Amino acid sequence: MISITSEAIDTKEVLESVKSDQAGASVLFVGSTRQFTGEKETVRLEYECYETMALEKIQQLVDLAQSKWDIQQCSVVHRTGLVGLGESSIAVAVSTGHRKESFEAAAWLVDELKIRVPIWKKEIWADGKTEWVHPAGGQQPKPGTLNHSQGAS
Amino acid sequence: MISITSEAIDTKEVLESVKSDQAGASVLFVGSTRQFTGEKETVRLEYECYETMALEKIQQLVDLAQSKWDIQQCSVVHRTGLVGLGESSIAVAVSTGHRKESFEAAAWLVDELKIRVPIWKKEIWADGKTEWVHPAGGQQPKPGTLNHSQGAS
Amino acid sequence: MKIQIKLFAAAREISDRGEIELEVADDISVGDLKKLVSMEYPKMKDLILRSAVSLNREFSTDECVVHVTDEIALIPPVSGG
Amino acid sequence: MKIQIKLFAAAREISDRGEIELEVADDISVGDLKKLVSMEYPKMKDLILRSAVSLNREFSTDECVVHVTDEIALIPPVSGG
Repeated sequence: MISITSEAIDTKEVLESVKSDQAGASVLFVGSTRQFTGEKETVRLEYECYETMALEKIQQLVDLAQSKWDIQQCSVVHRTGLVGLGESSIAVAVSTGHRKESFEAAAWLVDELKIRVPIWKKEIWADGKTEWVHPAGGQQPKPGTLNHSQGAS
Repeated sequence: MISITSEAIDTKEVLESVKSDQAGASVLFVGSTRQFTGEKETVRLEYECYETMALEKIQQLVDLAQSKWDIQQCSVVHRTGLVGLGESSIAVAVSTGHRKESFEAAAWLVDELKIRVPIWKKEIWADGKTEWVHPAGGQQPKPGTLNHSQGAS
Repeated sequence: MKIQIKLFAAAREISDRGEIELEVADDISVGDLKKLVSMEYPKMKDLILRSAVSLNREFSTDECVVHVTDEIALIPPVSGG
Repeated sequence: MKIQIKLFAAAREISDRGEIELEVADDISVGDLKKLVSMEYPKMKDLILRSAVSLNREFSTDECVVHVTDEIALIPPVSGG
């Protein structure tokens, strides 16, 4: 299951989508709106995405994860629009034969998604200000970098 | 939430039990009955535990995890009795401010539980044979080893 | 040739539009295109310096050549998750 | 003194009981207790060699002294999860 949705994410459905009798381990990661970043208070987040490209990039990440680990099933769901405190913006689920692979693959997918997938977050602070998050010094994706030689190092 | 139950584990409830507005990340690990171990086919597992000691040991692991990582909430649920193919025997959920800690703490809790908590698994194979799993060469817990100097290395 | 460039996030807000149209030389490079957009939209200059350009939903480098049929987007540093 | 030892998993199945009762010397060590159980229940010997003993739900070492009021259990290598 790969999807981008403006609806609330059904994390139970995401976990169930990776169910397999061949899996001994499943890991579900959920990212949600955190109230405080240091002293600054967030009241909600807003996500925007370049949907067609984002879906293609997520699919490439899932394909690559499946070539790196022995994965039974793998799902990535990202929400767009306003995401209130405590609500989920992303859910990633991976099932594998053994637990080490589930933890590694799920963590890798989230790490890579945060670098390579055209989705942006706007902080809506408690003081009424807003701020698009465009990380400085962040790795800027280059063509051809999405290959087997890098990533899980 | 720490519990040992003979009922099916409600993984959604376990995930919800770690919900917090101060958490940006939650990781849910689910261990389930895998059909094949190499060539050998499992039809179900049976878990037995020394319940009072197991609950105390799990609580110690949770306390230690909370001293090692900045954890918002932490839950561990283990099932006992017969666990059919694809059904869950364990669910561990951790919520933290940032994702690295959630992945690390959840993986550590599962690793440690498999070494330090008096719960045992019996394989019920497709050929009708059964086998208690008592890992050879496994680390045998010693008093005082459950402390800050070891574990997450 | 006439091209459209999709804009997102801060780039969209700064320019107040989701897509801009530009008249550019045939076979313009991505690097030159970024310079051109920076001149036309000086408020976006700092962000463009830190942004990538996608051609047909793949990240490009400054040396890539832009074709009139390409789907073009400015991709500021991403922050999903 | 008379003590009870809880048995689990393969130990419980081998002995066909969840708890055994033994008459042992006062202040017996855990190491000596394991030897005694191995002699009384020779079928458990191999498993006992690989097992721990818990006293009041804490893992012990062979040097620990067993008291009559202790809650005692034989803990074969665990396999939860």
